[in-house]
Amino acid sequence: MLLQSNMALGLKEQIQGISADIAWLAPEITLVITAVLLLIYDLIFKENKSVGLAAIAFVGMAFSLALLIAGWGNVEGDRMLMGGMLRLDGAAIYLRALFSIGGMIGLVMMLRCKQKEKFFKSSETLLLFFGLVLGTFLMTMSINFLMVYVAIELVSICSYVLTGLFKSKRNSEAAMKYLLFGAVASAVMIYGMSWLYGFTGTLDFTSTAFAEGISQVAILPLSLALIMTIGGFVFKLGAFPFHIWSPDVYEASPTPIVAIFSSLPKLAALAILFRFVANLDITIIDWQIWLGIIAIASMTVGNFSALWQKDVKRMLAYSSIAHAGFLLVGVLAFSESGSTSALFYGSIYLLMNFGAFFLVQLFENNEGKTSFDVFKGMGSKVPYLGVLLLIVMISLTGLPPMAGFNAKLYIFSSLWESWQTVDSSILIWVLIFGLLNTVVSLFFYLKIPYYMFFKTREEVENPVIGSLTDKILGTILVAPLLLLFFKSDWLLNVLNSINFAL
Amino acid sequence: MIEPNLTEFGTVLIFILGAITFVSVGLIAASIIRPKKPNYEKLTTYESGEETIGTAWGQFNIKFYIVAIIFLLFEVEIIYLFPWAVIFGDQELIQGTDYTWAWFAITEMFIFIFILALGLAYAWRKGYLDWVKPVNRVSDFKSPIPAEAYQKYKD
Amino acid sequence: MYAFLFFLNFVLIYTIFAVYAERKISAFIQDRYGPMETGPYGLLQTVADLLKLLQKEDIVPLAADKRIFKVAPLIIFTSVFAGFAVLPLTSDFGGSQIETGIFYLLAIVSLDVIGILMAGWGSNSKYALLGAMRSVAQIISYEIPLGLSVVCVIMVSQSLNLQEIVYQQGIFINAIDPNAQNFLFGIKALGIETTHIGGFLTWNIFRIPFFFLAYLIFFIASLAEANRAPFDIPIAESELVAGFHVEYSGFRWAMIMLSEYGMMLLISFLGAILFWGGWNTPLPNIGSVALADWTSGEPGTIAGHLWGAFWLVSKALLTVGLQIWIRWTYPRLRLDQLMNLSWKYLTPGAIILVLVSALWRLLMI
Amino acid sequence: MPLNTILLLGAALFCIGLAVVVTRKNAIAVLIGIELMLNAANLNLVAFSRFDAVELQGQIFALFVITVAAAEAAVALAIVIKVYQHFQTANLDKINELKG
Amino acid sequence: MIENLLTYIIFTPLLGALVVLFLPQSKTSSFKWVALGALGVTLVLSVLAVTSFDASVEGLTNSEDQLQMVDKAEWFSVELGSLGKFSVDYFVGVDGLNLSLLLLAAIVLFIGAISSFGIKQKQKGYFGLYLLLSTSVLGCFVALDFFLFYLFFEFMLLPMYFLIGIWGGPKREYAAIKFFLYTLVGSILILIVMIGLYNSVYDPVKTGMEAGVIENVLEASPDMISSIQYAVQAGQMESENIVKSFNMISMADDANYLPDSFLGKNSYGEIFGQSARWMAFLALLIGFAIKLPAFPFHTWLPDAHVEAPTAVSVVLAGILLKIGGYGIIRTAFSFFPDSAFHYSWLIGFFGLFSILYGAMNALAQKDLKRLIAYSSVSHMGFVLLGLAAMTVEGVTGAIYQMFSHGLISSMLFLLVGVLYDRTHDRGIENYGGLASKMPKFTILITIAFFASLGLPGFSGFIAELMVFIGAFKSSTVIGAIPYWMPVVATLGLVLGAGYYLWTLQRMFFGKFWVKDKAWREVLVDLNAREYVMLVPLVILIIWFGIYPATLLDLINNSVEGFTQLLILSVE
Repeated sequence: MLLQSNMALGLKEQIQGISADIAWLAPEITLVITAVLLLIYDLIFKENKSVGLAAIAFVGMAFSLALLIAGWGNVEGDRMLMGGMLRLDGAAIYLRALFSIGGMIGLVMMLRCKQKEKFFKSSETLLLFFGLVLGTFLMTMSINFLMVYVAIELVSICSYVLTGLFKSKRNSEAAMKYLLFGAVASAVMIYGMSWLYGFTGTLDFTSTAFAEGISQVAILPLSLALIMTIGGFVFKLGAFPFHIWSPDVYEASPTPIVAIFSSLPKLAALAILFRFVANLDITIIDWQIWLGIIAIASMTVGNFSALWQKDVKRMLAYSSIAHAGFLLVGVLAFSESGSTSALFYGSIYLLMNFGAFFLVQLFENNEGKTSFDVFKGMGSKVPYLGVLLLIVMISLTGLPPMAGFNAKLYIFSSLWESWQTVDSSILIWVLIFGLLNTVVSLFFYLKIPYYMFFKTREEVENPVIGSLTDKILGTILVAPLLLLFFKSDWLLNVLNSINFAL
Repeated sequence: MIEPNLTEFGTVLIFILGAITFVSVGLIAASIIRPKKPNYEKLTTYESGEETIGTAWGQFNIKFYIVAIIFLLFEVEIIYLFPWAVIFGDQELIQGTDYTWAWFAITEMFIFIFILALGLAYAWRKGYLDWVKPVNRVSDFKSPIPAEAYQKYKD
Repeated sequence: MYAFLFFLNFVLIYTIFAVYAERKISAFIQDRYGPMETGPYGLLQTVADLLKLLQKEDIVPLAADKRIFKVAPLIIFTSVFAGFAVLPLTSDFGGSQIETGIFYLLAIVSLDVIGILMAGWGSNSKYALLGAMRSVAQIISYEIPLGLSVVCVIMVSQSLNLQEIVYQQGIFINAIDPNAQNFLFGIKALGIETTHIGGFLTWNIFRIPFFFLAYLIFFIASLAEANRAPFDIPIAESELVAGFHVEYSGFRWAMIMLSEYGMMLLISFLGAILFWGGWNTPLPNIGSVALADWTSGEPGTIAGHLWGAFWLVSKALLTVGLQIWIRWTYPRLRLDQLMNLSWKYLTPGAIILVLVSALWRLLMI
Repeated sequence: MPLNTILLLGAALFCIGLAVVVTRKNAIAVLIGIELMLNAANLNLVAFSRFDAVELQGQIFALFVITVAAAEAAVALAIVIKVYQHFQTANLDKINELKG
Repeated sequence: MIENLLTYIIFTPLLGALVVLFLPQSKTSSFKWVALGALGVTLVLSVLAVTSFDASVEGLTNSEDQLQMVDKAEWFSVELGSLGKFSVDYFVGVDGLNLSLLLLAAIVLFIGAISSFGIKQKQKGYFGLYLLLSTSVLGCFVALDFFLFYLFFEFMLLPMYFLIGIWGGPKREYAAIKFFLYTLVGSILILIVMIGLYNSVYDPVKTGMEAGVIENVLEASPDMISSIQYAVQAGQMESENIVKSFNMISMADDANYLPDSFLGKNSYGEIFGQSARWMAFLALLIGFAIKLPAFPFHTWLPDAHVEAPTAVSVVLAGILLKIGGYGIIRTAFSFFPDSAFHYSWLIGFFGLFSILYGAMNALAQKDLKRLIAYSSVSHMGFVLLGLAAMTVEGVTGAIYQMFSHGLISSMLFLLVGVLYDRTHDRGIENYGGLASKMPKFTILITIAFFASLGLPGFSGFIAELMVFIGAFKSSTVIGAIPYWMPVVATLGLVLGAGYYLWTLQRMFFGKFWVKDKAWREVLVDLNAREYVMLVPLVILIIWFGIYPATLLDLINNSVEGFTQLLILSVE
């Protein structure tokens, strides 16, 4: 009773504050409402709901995007939401905007997919899709272990179901593998979090109490707990020790879903990782060793296993593992430039990835499979799409004149910088390995152009690949890659106006 | 309380242990006085006199699993209802914040329950709730009661 | 400790008479005599049965999974009996006073699902397994409306402690919270204070009139929880012989029966406590005619104990009688009807009740 | 009950769960192992939340963990059933169509 | 006109490429003419550039004053968090070091375009890519901003990859990917150094503008710049005002290195216990040596040459190899002269080994094109040797060697192409006494062979002669490479004479014999188109053989400045 009565004191203000915060969460709320509307629409109508569902989905996503762009201007500095559960800053808004753009592209891909009724016949897929996007939104903002956990699990569970939703043997297998790995990872993460909570007495890992708390703990238990916790993030990032699920999942799931999987959760996890390590003193534990090892391992493992893949989606899966490694490089630079360049890399990566999957899907639509043979001799049949795909692949490799090169340049520049300041030899190894991996990656990225332009095949006279709409969409996706090479400062200036939690 | 030397949970423990001891004591007592003359016939599985074929451990109607899953979700939601239920109407809090608290809490929970109900509606609409109905075969037996008399008891 | 001893003996004696009563009532309903041989009016019939059960051979089928098969009855009985641990028998006597009483009760009682499943699975018989599965499906389906209807009460009484809930429903409300008041139908606006009138007016079911519906849901659900007819397909004699305990015999079987009747009693107690005012007297104070004061002693006094126990037990036994009556009156529900009832009628209804009682609570302060 | 015992219990649970996950081949068994690990975490959280009596973050966290675990279990059950329909087994070694 | 000349030179082919891209597929015959026209314009423009080049300008090659036809504009400048600001310019210009190579490139590309007329299939793609390649090659020679340079350097690979991979010989795919990977490894090393460099180098002018010391570029007088440099060196400049730069010219000036920078001359950054500057130098050296190609990294060259279509291998041998040499001069030596001196023996050794190894391999070849490819390896060795000497003559010789070898090797490959077009066979054993069947062809190839083995009167002679002089003087003047190196290198000349004369004797003299009867008909003498491409080359080779001053006057001052730079760094 006593407890409650003095709880009542600040309560009213607290409540009013929270109610005020809701305005800032308008995009998330939009997503939720959209999902609910989708479900209700699905429940009300019996037959041919595709059009309505698609319309609702697009409008909702577009609206949240609009809200974010509107909110871009009027966010002053940081802002704690929901009683310190969420932290709204420029990075969060930027990433969420990026994600909703990604969501839009994902929806477009679903529309352009051959068996689109798979997505729009009934509301489940879209519902889960929105849940996933919502989860990534929350991930970008959460600074509280509880929130992080809930957000990550929201994303994960939606992903599991999305993987297993479609009626095929491979789907179910992939879903199960995904789920088991994911569940183990999150269990490990939770256990680590519980220890950190014990050490510090707070769940808010950006608070000073947290930083002080862990500075008093013995090195061994602390590093154990931290590694466990970070393991969970790394799983969502799809980096080395927890990457095993991704190839199977990518191969089995429909392409639009894969495109989402491979970009949004990764970047969201990156954001969490940034916010998490930002508050940790490097002097306590040498982060750069651990993260560096993870980064090197992801890049190397990803690239080398990508070499002998026969399926394009599988290959892209491994490449995404490698890219996770590159993103980690930005983290272990532990500098403002590191975070900026990582954001830059992430944005470019998102574009490249969606471009790649979109174009691959066009070919998949034609033949129903994604093995490399699909591309045989297509260079002469559909030269335009061929060139687009070539651009994307070069950009993924990270060669000029594509934005992928700038991304690599900046991220490794920041690494170099922090190496100059910190001078721990792991960094230079990361630098060397990372750049040499570019050479390795050339092998499999060039495989597609190789099959398209060098190989020839007779049986297909004039395949129906890519309507004019597809060509236009593809151009819209690919053009930024060229543009941002020549004027990368446009994006960078935007990113500079963001202050990350560093 | 009557037993000051026990915490409340101690009492609960006593009940549990007591129940266990009671059963085991009973079993022991019974095992002393009861006969034990097993033979094959006795130990066969009872199937109304039929010879049992195979084991009973097999797959079940999928509906059982679905019910289990739906139950799981609802039960878990109820976890949140209990803590909320004991605090949302607290006199001090409500008067301390002149009803802001009450309305806030109630709105939150209404949204929560609304989404929960939406889930139920989904399961309902998609037909996960209707159990497989037995097909009724019209027997050739001529009973004095007209067939339609049964009709209102079926389904 | 005393509470434990009391409840144990109480359950045992009650069971003996409940079985007898069941047979007599069924006989009466079916226009038969029922047990007449042993003792006057066959009063000792159940005692004889009990003695017989004690010396019956304990058969464990060869095909069965021995360990599971043997442990199952223990778990079933324990989980049911542990439920009694939090019941307040009188104003000052009862089991534990833990703050989360009702929550604990629901939790521990739902454990017997596991016991039933073990029994069915362990005995490796098609009847048993089918029965177990059905029973589990039924119990878990009805747990939702049960829980929700309980939540309604909790929202109004703002406490999980059963004793506290009971106190609120009578004239001794101020014993726990000096400045608490009761109003007619719980509506403060009416301004008719019933704090000192007490009696049935302050019982939850009268304080919040639509709790009649809540209690209806609660009662139906509780029947299903206890596998009582008309929800007794798990042990449907005519098709599954005896459902999940078909393979049991002797003392283990007795334990299962005991826990089944114990469940009935427990649920009835719970219903009485949550809705019917627990150990509070039904008679109100009307002006100078202080019926309530006369028929309920001060807490702690002998009179208090006696009156409280009397009222509560009689309420519970009435409910048990009602259950028996229903069993022999209504036909068994088919499985699909059962599920429909739970998911399509009771659960939505309970959800609506929760919302309504949330608003009602606001009227009360 | 001293803190250490609880923590030890939690650690033991976690290790057992991990061992189950690593060693068992049956999907259901693995899931059970995961549940053990989660509950180990819950134990820790509840034990530690003794130290911030005001906010009880730990207990709330545990509540959420339970919920999410349940949701996960539901999804897992559904998926395992699906897998069982396709493969007629829940043995993880037998379930390997996707390779490369 | 004159100040944007280089820009026009670079982008005319790109324009041509766009034209080709938008021409309808049906106008197949038009593509080659578009390409030829574009490259013709380029050639004219670059000749114009050469004529309007003022050879009298002097100065160290690390000052922008001695550059000519500079075209400089800010491309983009960004601020990358704690990394600070850095700016990338579009910055092109010529001095003696790259002027000759620009000219060479223009000539060879033009002739390559003529020789590409033989291409029959997928002409649109071919000429489009060829023009893209031309743009990147030309750009590579004149770009003076490292970012721009790297862009052109990397972008070269793609068209090359496809040109070899689609229009090449039987093993084209293997050759293409091999070429791509080798060069990519090289460019990765270069990239690492580039990152390091632009992190340590700042642009005084921009910094001054940032700090508000000066308003615009025009005010940046030399003493103003030096005062800014002093301020930065003394650490008086606020770090947020410092603008890092990719400018290759300022990179060559120690004054432009940030005081605490990693690769600065007097800062002792270390990588793996080695001096960072040394490692950076080695990285650059290897990166370009792969392109050159010098001894251990040359293995891609024979495959690429053999599989590539004639025109492409002409461009490859004539220009791409030179980019390697030019890169070493412009970056490795200019940026890290001290390290260059420190490793000169190594460079010399590589050069020497390339000379001998290439020559010996050439002796062993059965395939005429392979033979020429290995002879290129051998000749490029001279470039390294000349550079390692670090004397005026040596460097001049190196540049001259690149120029002349560009002409000669193009001619050789064209001639091989002529033969290949007729019989689709390049086996040396498969021919005999061709002289009787196709005398004019024989005359031309004889000239080419003699030019290549360095007979007096041909440009090759002058080049190798100067290299040797430089190398001999080196040990006394600056002491970069020991005396015995040039001595041993002369062996290369002997071997060269050996394999050329032997081939000549085997293939062309004696009684006419060919492996396949059918060839007797197809083996006809040169036609008009082939004359058009070959005769100009012959003239050029002889001209530069007997009157080297044409080129020497152009490059002399810059080479002086360059060697001056080296020597300064050594003291």
